[in-house]
Amino acid sequence: MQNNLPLRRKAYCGTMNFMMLLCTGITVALTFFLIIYIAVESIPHFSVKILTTKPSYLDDSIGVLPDILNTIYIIITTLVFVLPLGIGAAIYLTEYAKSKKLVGMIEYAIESLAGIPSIIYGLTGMLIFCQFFSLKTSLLSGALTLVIMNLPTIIRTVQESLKTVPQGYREGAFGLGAGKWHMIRTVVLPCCIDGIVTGCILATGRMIGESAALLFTAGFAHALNGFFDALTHSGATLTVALYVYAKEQGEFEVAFVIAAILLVLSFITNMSASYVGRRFQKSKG
Amino acid sequence: AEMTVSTDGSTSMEKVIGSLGEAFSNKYDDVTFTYNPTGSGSGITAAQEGRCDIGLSSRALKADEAKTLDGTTLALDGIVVVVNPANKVNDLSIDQISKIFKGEVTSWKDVGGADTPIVLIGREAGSGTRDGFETITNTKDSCKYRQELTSTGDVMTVVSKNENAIGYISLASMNDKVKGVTVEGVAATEPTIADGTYKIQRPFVLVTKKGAQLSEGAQKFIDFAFSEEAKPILIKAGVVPVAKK
Amino acid sequence: MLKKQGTGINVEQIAHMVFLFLGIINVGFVLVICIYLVIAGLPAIKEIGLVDFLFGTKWASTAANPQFGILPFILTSIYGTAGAIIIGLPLGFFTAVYLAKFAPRPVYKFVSPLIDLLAGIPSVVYGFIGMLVLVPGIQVIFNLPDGSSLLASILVLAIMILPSIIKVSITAIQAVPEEYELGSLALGATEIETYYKVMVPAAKSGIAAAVVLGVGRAIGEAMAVMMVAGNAPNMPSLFESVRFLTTAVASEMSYSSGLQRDALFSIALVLFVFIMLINATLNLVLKHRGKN
Amino acid sequence: MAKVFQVKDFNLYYGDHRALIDINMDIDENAITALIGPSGCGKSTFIKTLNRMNDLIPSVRTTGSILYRNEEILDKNLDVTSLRRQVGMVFQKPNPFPMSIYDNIAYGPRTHGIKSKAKLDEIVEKSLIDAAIFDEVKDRLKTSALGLSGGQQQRLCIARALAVKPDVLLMDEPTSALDPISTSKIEDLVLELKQKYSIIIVTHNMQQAVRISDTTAFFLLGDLIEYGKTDQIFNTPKDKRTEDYISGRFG
Amino acid sequence: MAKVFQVKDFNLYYGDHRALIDINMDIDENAITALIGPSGCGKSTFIKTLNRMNDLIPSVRTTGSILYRNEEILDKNLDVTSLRRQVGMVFQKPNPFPMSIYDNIAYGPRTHGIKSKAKLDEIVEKSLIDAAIFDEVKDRLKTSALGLSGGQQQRLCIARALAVKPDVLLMDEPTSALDPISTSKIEDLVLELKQKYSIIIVTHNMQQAVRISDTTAFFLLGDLIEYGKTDQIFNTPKDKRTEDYISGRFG
Ligand SMILES: Nc1ncnc2c1ncn2[C@@H]1O[C@H](COP(=O)(O)OP(=O)(O)OP(=O)(O)O)[C@@H](O)[C@H]1O
Ligand SMILES: Nc1ncnc2c1ncn2[C@@H]1O[C@H](COP(=O)(O)OP(=O)(O)OP(=O)(O)O)[C@@H](O)[C@H]1O
Ligand SMILES: [Mg+2]
Ligand SMILES: [Mg+2]
Repeated sequence: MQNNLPLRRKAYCGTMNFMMLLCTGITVALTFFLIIYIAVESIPHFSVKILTTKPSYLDDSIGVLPDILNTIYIIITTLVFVLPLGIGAAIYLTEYAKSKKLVGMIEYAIESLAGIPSIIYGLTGMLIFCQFFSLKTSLLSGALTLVIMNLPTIIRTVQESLKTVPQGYREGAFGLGAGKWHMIRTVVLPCCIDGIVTGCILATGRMIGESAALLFTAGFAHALNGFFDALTHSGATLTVALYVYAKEQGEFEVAFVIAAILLVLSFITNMSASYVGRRFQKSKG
Repeated sequence: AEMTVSTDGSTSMEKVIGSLGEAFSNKYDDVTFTYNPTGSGSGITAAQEGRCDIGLSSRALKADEAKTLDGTTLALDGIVVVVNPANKVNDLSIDQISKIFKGEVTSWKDVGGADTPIVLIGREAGSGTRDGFETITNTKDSCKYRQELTSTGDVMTVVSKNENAIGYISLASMNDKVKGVTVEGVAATEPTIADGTYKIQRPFVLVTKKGAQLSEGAQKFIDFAFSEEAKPILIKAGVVPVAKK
Repeated sequence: MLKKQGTGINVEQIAHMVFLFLGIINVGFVLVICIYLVIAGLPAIKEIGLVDFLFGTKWASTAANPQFGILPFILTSIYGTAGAIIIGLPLGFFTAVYLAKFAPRPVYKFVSPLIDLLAGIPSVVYGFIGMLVLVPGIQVIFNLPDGSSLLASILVLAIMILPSIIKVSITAIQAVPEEYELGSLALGATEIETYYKVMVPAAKSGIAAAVVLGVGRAIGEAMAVMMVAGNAPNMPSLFESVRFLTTAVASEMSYSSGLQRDALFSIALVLFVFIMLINATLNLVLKHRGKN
Repeated sequence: MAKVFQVKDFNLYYGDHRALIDINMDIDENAITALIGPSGCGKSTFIKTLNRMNDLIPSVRTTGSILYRNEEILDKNLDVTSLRRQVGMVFQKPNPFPMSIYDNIAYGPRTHGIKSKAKLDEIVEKSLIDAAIFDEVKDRLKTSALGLSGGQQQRLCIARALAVKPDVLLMDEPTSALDPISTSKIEDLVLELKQKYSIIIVTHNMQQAVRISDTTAFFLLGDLIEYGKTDQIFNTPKDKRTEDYISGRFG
Repeated sequence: MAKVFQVKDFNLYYGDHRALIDINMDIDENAITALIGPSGCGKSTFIKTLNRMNDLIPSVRTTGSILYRNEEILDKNLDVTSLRRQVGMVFQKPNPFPMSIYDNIAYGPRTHGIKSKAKLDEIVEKSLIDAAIFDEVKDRLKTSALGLSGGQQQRLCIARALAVKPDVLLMDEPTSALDPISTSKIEDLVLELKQKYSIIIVTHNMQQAVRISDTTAFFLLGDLIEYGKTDQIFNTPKDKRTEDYISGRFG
């Protein structure tokens, strides 16, 4: 019984194999091109000055510190709002909800939220937060817009990790006469905290990458402010700054520097998410 | 308590307002100055809705806007017609410019350049620069743009990268990545704009709400903007200061 | 003695109410967004006329005699998205099958973080690189006066949706019960035959979901496209500068006023309706899958 | 003998599907009652009703009556927490919480408000001793319970159930996931516990039912086919279906 | 009697874990060989070796020799496709492909290059008849196989295996997911198939082994403890462990 596949079968297998290798090759090559191109173009322009100053018109210099800070501020603010909202909703859906109709409605809402493009979030955020709630174009408006935008991600990942908690734990706790909230607090949540953290990290990655929703809600000033001051003022995050520098001002050097920073951030979020995720898997045994 | 001045509007005024604001903040430690470069249209709306202290417009107020708003011209800005530095064309008449942008002249050969197609780069509808340019060159509504870009910097980038391109930008943003052509023999400079010999120009306007009391910080800023001290800053930013009426 | 339930409110009940509220609030958000979009979007449509708005072929929002036809944007969005799928789907699909089923462990471990990285890169970075590499490249290769074009947008979109197509397809393929695989191998089929003739068809609704997801992402992308499309309101053509629904909103928003501004909100409303239709499709696909 | 449970005309529906049909059954105190029957016949459903664990499934509806020590437990206003405290449960798959051994046992008492360290220590020790696992774990009470073997985990779960001082113990196939040695340890333990508790146990292993139970109930497709002394059921079944089942003709 | 398989000093490792230990066993032609033993003893591992389905698990290593009709099947260069064509397999959980009934059966022949519609029709019909399911599905050959009941699905899978004209049929607990009626249909079918095929069947149900098999092999923790005529194994087991197992003392 030596290898003797008919030619037709051999040809089919060969073609499919070739296509797969080709496509994977293209994908990998593309990724490497992006990484190397950005690295080569940005490394010469990195300097302590560009990372630690704000842009000045008077002496014609550029720094990205305000953008870095704005990014951090907006992420912190968003997380502060989105975590309780998202985790709470996820808990409701997986642990409490009984009515199929209500669950269907909420899940439909979440799906809809997830599908809305960011430019529409930008517009409605502008209408609702900047105008209706008169928060002006500010980091706070931007953060609140991001809250709604990222709710679905948070809810879903939390739901996913809640679902990985073995039903046996819940039954065990109920069987001992624990109430539902008590059971969730003492057994379920401690069990899936890593999963929730993974979700947060991934959501953070999305927030860092967001631009269209922030352009009209958080604006693109490069002012250097303290946390609370910054919330009430307009400010560019790194991505928005990249857009502005690259597209509107033709400042490619700084744009490359920001692109490199973003690439590194994306790498870090992915790595830490998969690290925490792996730990999560392990603890599940 | 700390005072704030918020300005919102024209992106063409970015350099001017940015420089003024920076100098202003340096001078008054207790005033926070913010500038939100959103566009003339949003700036005017923002001033109307009270979302900012001062709106910034790179065009004169329209009649219906002037009913509720005050516009004060801060400076004059030349709109420079720019081409790629490699382009041999140095001078164009208003008529030629108009024909080019209307698509009646499509090759650089017809205006003394190489035998290559002309690529028209414009600004998006609503832009103050576009409005000013089209009004003066009499090309309103009839420009055949290949690209409509949302900022001055973008126009410069595209023109600097494409040998066939022609565009228009604010003098304030001019640098040597692109080449400004003379219009009917006159180059856009501070004196030619001030005396009106350079034809394509428009005002930079500070917009405030009619009848409303300006905040103390905003008043300080306006005073500063029209002070002698501000003049060199405006000139350095590439615009021609105008005395307050 | 067994206790009867108390009538007072206890922690458990409060917790229940709080979580219920947090769940319901999501519905509130969707409603608010819909309502705002409709309120902001309808006036202009009413003034312009639905047919003129949707099927008008000329957009000249600030002309002395303004025209607000968004057919060019609608078509551009459709063509652009279709193009991105045509390029991105096969590329992503074959990569996904390879990674899910064939890749040796080390290759998988090496490539899958790359895909994650690709997925995590912000869209403006894609736009930026596209603007610097693709646009001049297209200009030179196709000998065009200018490279900002529908083609450039399609390529950027295809690359952007690639990681999500790959990831969703991988999940779909891996979710196919192993029993199908075993069944086919046990009949003497080779692995490639097994995967393409049994596993992939079994995963087709999942892969369809990947496509719909890609469509949603492509049709909704604004910033990256804005940087490479040229943004002239032309009828779509591969080598012409074009404007998408998303970029139509984004590019004129800042300077807009009056009817022009309202019309931009109407465009957003149209885009929203498109997206909702796509989501509904996605739901159908997923539900269909649930049934199998 | 006193009865812990009196089940009268009890029916249970999952949505439209009637999973238990007109069950009538009195369960003895301080005895071991075995429930047998092929897969899907409703054994788990029935046992879960006895401490209202079925409440977790929204589609469940019941009719009829179940008295636990003369109190109706199907009552909507019943405080299930206190019922479950008295009617403890051990599951098929050992399900210790992902915490230390000590915390596992202390979980129940803590839930019911016991905070004193000394008191808890005492309960933990006593429960572990009663569940015949104390010697094996006494040196590592603070280590994770997930590190124990399957059989140890199951005894830990029994200890955990004992820690809240129940009256009845429900066991749903407690040994089906275990090896022979662990199984026989648990069987011995169950026989031991019978002194103090009433035990209801579901099993697939006919020999197990014979070895440990006093009374056996045979279910088939939701019906209680035969119920009586274990000896009688296995030696002289009255119903043909019982006979077929215990002789391995199906299931 | 002729032997289909001759297993000599066969060992199988999952990484470092030796799951099968020095197995020696000759398997008869046109007979039914039952493999029994408690969970995890290596029955599935063994049966999967016979058509090299274990190749799918990267950590598997083997030593020793297995001859199938005098050809070594552990050979690295063996064409597993043709081995698997001759040594078919039916799994514990019925696993029809998500396609029509017809396409399920035609899948194998098509894969092996048969294209003619008439030929395929004939094979499909014949296989369905041989698997004793033709009458039940003949009117809906074009409908999805997933719409069949569990028992029908399992017979469909048997038909699918028959369609490539195998020589041996491996069955890994083919009835454990089925109801009593389906089970007995499959048992009848297996007895029928014995005329034309050699059958190796894993089962957890001792009565089933007694009812259908000619020879029985008892595995325990990777060891082949006892192998012989079914009658002898169940009536006069030589090994104490076999006796314990068949009398339900564990497992
Ligand atoms: N959550 C549920 N929703 C709907 N039907 C269910 C549910 N749980 C069980 N059933 C059905 O109720 C019947 C009895 O199930 P149950 O789990 O009580 O059987 P069992 O005797 O414990 O079986 P096994 O021996 O396999 O554990 C079955 O037909 C089952 O399909
Ligand atoms: N893929 C695998 N990797 C590592 N070990 C495995 C793998 N599959 C099975 N084993 C181990 O090999 C041993 C034999 O497993 P096998 O599945 O053959 O048992 P079995 O007799 O079929 O049991 P069951 O009756 O439960 O099906 C077990 O100890 C099991 O844990
Ligand atoms: Mg059960
Ligand atoms: Mg097995």
